[in-house]
Amino acid sequence: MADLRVNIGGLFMKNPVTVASGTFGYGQEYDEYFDIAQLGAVTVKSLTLQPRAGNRPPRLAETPAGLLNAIGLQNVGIEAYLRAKLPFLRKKGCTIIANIYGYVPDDYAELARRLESEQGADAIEVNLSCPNVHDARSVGGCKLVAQQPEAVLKYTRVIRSATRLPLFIKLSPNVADIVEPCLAAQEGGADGLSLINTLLGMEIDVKTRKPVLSNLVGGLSGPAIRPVALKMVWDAARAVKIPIIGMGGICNARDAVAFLLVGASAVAVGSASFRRPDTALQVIKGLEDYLEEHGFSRVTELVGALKTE
Amino acid sequence: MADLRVNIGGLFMKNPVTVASGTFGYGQEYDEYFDIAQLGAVTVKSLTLQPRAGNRPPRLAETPAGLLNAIGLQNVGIEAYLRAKLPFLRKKGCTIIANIYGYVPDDYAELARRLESEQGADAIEVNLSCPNVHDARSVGGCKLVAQQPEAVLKYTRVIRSATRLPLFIKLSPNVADIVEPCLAAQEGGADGLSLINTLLGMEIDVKTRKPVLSNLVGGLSGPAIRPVALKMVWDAARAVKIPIIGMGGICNARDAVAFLLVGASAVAVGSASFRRPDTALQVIKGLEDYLEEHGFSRVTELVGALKTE
Amino acid sequence: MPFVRDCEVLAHQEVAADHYRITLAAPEIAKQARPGMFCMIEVGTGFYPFLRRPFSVERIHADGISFLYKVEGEGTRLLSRFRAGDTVNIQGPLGRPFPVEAGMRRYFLVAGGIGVAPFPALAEAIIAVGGTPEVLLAARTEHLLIGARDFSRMGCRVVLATDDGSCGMKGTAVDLLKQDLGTGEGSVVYACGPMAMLRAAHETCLAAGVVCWASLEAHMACGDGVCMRCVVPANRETEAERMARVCREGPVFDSRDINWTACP
Amino acid sequence: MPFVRDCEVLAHQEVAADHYRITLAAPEIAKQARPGMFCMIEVGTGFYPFLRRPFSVERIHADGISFLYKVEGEGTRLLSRFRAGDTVNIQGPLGRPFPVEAGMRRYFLVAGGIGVAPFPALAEAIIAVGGTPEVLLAARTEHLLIGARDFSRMGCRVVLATDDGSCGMKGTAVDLLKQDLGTGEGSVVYACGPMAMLRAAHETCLAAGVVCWASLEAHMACGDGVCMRCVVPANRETEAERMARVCREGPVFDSRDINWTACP
Ligand SMILES: Cc1cc2nc3c(=O)[nH]c(=O)nc-3n(C[C@H](O)[C@H](O)[C@H](O)COP(=O)(O)OP(=O)(O)OC[C@H]3O[C@@H](n4cnc5c(N)ncnc54)[C@H](O)[C@@H]3O)c2cc1C
Ligand SMILES: Cc1cc2nc3c(=O)[nH]c(=O)nc-3n(C[C@H](O)[C@H](O)[C@H](O)COP(=O)(O)OP(=O)(O)OC[C@H]3O[C@@H](n4cnc5c(N)ncnc54)[C@H](O)[C@@H]3O)c2cc1C
Ligand SMILES: Cc1cc2nc3c(=O)[nH]c(=O)nc-3n(C[C@H](O)[C@H](O)[C@H](O)COP(=O)(O)O)c2cc1C
Ligand SMILES: Cc1cc2nc3c(=O)[nH]c(=O)nc-3n(C[C@H](O)[C@H](O)[C@H](O)COP(=O)(O)O)c2cc1C
Ligand code: FES
Ligand code: FES
Repeated sequence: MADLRVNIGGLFMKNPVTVASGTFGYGQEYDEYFDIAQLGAVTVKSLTLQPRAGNRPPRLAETPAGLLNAIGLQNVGIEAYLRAKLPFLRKKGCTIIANIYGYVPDDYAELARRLESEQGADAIEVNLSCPNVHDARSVGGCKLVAQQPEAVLKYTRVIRSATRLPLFIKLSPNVADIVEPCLAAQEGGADGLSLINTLLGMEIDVKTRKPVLSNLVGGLSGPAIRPVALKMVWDAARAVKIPIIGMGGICNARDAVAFLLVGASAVAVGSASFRRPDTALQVIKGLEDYLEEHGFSRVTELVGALKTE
Repeated sequence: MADLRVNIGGLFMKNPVTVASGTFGYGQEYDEYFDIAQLGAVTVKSLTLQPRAGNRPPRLAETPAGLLNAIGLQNVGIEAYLRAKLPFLRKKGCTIIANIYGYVPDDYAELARRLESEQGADAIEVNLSCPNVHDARSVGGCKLVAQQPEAVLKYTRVIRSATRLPLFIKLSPNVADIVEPCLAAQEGGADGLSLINTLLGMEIDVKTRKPVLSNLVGGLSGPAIRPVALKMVWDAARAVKIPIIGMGGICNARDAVAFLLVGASAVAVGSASFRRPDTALQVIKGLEDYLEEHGFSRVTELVGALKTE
Repeated sequence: MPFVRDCEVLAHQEVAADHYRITLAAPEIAKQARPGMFCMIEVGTGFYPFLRRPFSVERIHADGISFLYKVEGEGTRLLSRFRAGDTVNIQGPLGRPFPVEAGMRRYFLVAGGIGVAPFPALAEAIIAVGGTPEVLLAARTEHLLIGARDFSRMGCRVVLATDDGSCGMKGTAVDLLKQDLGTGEGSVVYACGPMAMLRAAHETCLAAGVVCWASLEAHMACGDGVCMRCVVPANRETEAERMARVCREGPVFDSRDINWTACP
Repeated sequence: MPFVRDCEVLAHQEVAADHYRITLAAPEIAKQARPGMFCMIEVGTGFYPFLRRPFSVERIHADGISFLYKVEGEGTRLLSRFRAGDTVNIQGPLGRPFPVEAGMRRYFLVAGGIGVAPFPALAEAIIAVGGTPEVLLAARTEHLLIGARDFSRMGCRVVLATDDGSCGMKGTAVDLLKQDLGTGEGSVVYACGPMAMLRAAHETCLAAGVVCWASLEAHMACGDGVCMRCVVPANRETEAERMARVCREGPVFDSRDINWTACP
């Protein structure tokens, strides 16, 4: 059987398949369907210093082949995570990627410190790209950190200095050139990148003539964005030296292979878990089959193996 | 019956529905299905000074709820357009929006001059955002004009000085903030904006481990991108004073109404015509029904009428 | 323990205009299902809708379950296309069931429209503990009073109302409840229907000091408590719990748990 | 003049493993259709596949047409799900037909695999002008030699070949052609099948000085000449015409029009 193990930026994963933050809770619910310790890692919902109740409903709409969400980072907060959620994941023996969100660099630094000191994670994913926590009415004046390479550099440096855990910076596709923030994160000391977060989008109810989401705008995910995500990972992978966790619309092993081929070292299954909770497990199995069928002995052989002539 | 007429930036249209450049040829083919003079305007495939044979096949792939294309601007060139395509459109009595593409500002200026002097169009749409004519391998070093606000300003000024025809600048969604190029186009003297062109994307054939498109990357269109397009039009409409032709995944009157509500003054039907050639006509009919049903007497009442509290 | 299973369609009939009953072979799910729980049904194999749709379990048999549903949009339209012999993928059973305690004096089942869906299974469970369900059934018009005869046949007391007065009292299911509840002593109320109806049922019960178990509706994505789409404002102390997940903490809530003033 | 029409499925059978014939009620389209033309079939109502799929007209009846197709991917898989009585939306007839001239000495119909699809209608047309079609039919293996008996029954001469030698000669349809073409005097060749086969047929005919009408395959989006997806390199002088649209200038080309060296 092919070797699925990967080591990405100091994080060891028994296979290159994790789940996307915010689409898998803290793991417990989906463990009712399959043993989540089989995943390369469990990536948990973005954690903030204080618990958050999130945005008012409606928070999610379906669009063609996609989901538009403005959950607004409803989460239990770092405290309750460490106390009530972490023990389950540790007991299962899961590899844990803790996704964190803050309002200023120090928030992130504090979250990272606590996670490291209380063994709350095996790696940290830094969400610099959540489109759903700002007031959409003033979006022009309110850029995401991930849209400003200098800010990415600054945030990454601060968080880097707070932790020795493997550090992944999660960036936004809402940019002209994904390479710039990627290089900034690398320069700031990131061990890896997570690409991509959701595309900004909007959906309208023409009967009421109102936006469907209470937050007016949201983030687009799902198969609809897969071509965009593949292109961004491809661009990034040719420009940086650090590994990339690729995501955006992955529904099956074929999609996952595509991300590896364009240069991702690992992949995350997101929205697709909502439809089939065990999608990530099926991706792992399908990956094994693909490697076998095509005569590869290591999954790492696929990384960046795209033929462009 | 409700009044569907609009005047956008000096272009009179009997209804606010046109077709997206590159998805309707030069009109003749689809006139076999319905009288294309019923459209608010016919927007023709991008014209270049010289004819172009376009990229090698494969040039188009299907993705979830979308199409990824890298046609590479195959077109007959301005000369053959004026000689062989225009007479048909004029004889039909169509309102014509001629989309133009060039390599340098002077190409555009010359195209605009010829179109004006030979009555080849009632308005000009300037494609500053075609993702499919560059070598994808060097995409980092090769930005689209539409991704650089200063370049948009410069190009618009040059073209503006070459023609008095209503001038629409067609921009790209592959930016962090659509408002910046929009303001640049407005400052450069544009009479209106066309939003959006395709999103950059990529599709992989995992069997051959090659990109599906010969050009490696392409532009994503269709229902998949509608939420992104709506958000961009909404952002732009609140920032500029000039009218917007909204497009991106419009399949029916409901979709068209959504674009009007977020601030488009007219809409263009693109990829959907491939599936149903008369989609644009059905949108016009459905718009009439919507206005009637909701008690509007003019389609202009819908423009920007989104309720956000 | 919920399952994800391909199930054979055993039967599928239109029971009223745009209302269908679908019966599926699903022995494992049937075994775990309790009245008030729901399943997420994969309504199509394509990318739109991308998400499953939630439906309350209507009846639980030894080797199958049925659902009663109304065509609302694209998802339910696709669902209505399945024919006997086809395969449907369902996930469940999910959520918290209606608590059923023996020994109550009166059991009121208050249903508005398609809100009747979970009540056949609930009525059976109440009868099983020796109670007599009193089904207060209301709908827009006569032919949408679905299942009235079945409830009677089971031995329930059935009282009807319609918005247009075409059958039974002219009014709502809560109007029926107000008529019947009296002091409410020894009574328990189960309610399912539109939000406005649930709110009215809650207020009526609160005034009478009666517990009201309300089955709430919300758009869902995962049905499993991970996506945070289906939340409703709840009367909880901490910020983290202020928005309760209908799919996990519900769909059946003690109506006093819901922060009705904060509901839209 | 093409049409877009909802058509009733009159019949739909599996004619070999993964190969189907679908017959639709489409009087207007039937009236305009000629052998070699094709229709764009809407294979699903969802967003994936978003595009229609092209299929050659197999037979043309007074009030309907049939298509013969092979399940290749998602689109043809969806198509195979329609049942008699269902409605399918089709668009056509499109493209240029096979030119049929009376008075030729020999009419060769060279088919590889599912490339046989347009030939029943063509054979009828040749018979109608007094000719005798000679059908050179090849496939991977015996059970994929579709329609051989039908052609015989119509009065065609039928010669068979298979890749595995399970029936007829071991070889390709072009191998059969080479055997039979002789000097080629007074002959016309019609070819349909994979690109490699068409190229070989072209070269054989070119050497013999015989006209070869090749029906080309290409992925299509619009089927109408507007999208520029379906292009093939053609021997044309101007840059603008260097890439010919299979849907509009074809699908049937004089094989000398195609720039075979530039084809992938
Ligand atoms: C626990 C539970 C149990 C249920 N049990 C049953 C049952 O037994 N029988 C039954 O018939 N129904 C039941 N429902 C309701 C059922 O799930 C819905 O009717 C169904 O999901 C509708 O799907 P659809 O695709 O047909 O319609 P949708 O396309 O989802 O649309 C239905 C309506 O909702 C609107 N809508 C869509 N998205 C949003 C949004 N984000 N915000 C606001 N409005 C929106 C649409 O405009 C439309 O009017 C239950 C719901 C829940 C939560
Ligand atoms: C004029 C014409 C007439 C035809 N007539 C017939 C007929 O009578 N009978 C018949 O069976 N078939 C016919 N075909 C072929 C038929 O249209 C295809 O088999 C069908 O479109 C396949 O659709 P699908 O969705 O099932 O497969 P698809 O999903 O489209 O895939 C089929 C195969 O093509 C590959 N593919 C998909 N997209 C691309 C791309 N952009 N570039 C390269 N490869 C790609 C896939 O990987 C897969 O292997 C005809 C084609 C043309 C152009
Ligand atoms: C409902 C929902 C909630 C999400 N919440 C978070 C989050 O809390 N933090 C984060 O970094 N990304 C979040 N995301 C983004 C995903 O992690 C992922 O980047 C994105 O959805 C693309 O992957 P997909 O298309 O496979 O879903 C969320 C996505 C969805 C759909
Ligand atoms: C096949 C194809 C060809 C296109 N060619 C052009 C073009 O020549 N010039 C241009 O400005 N836009 C071109 N576009 C972009 C469309 O005009 C439109 O901006 C985009 O497709 C979004 O609309 P849609 O989602 O409705 O298709 C093309 C799009 C497609 C799908
Ligand atoms: S539906 Fe996902 S949390 Fe309830
Ligand atoms: S399929 Fe569109 S031009 Fe041929």
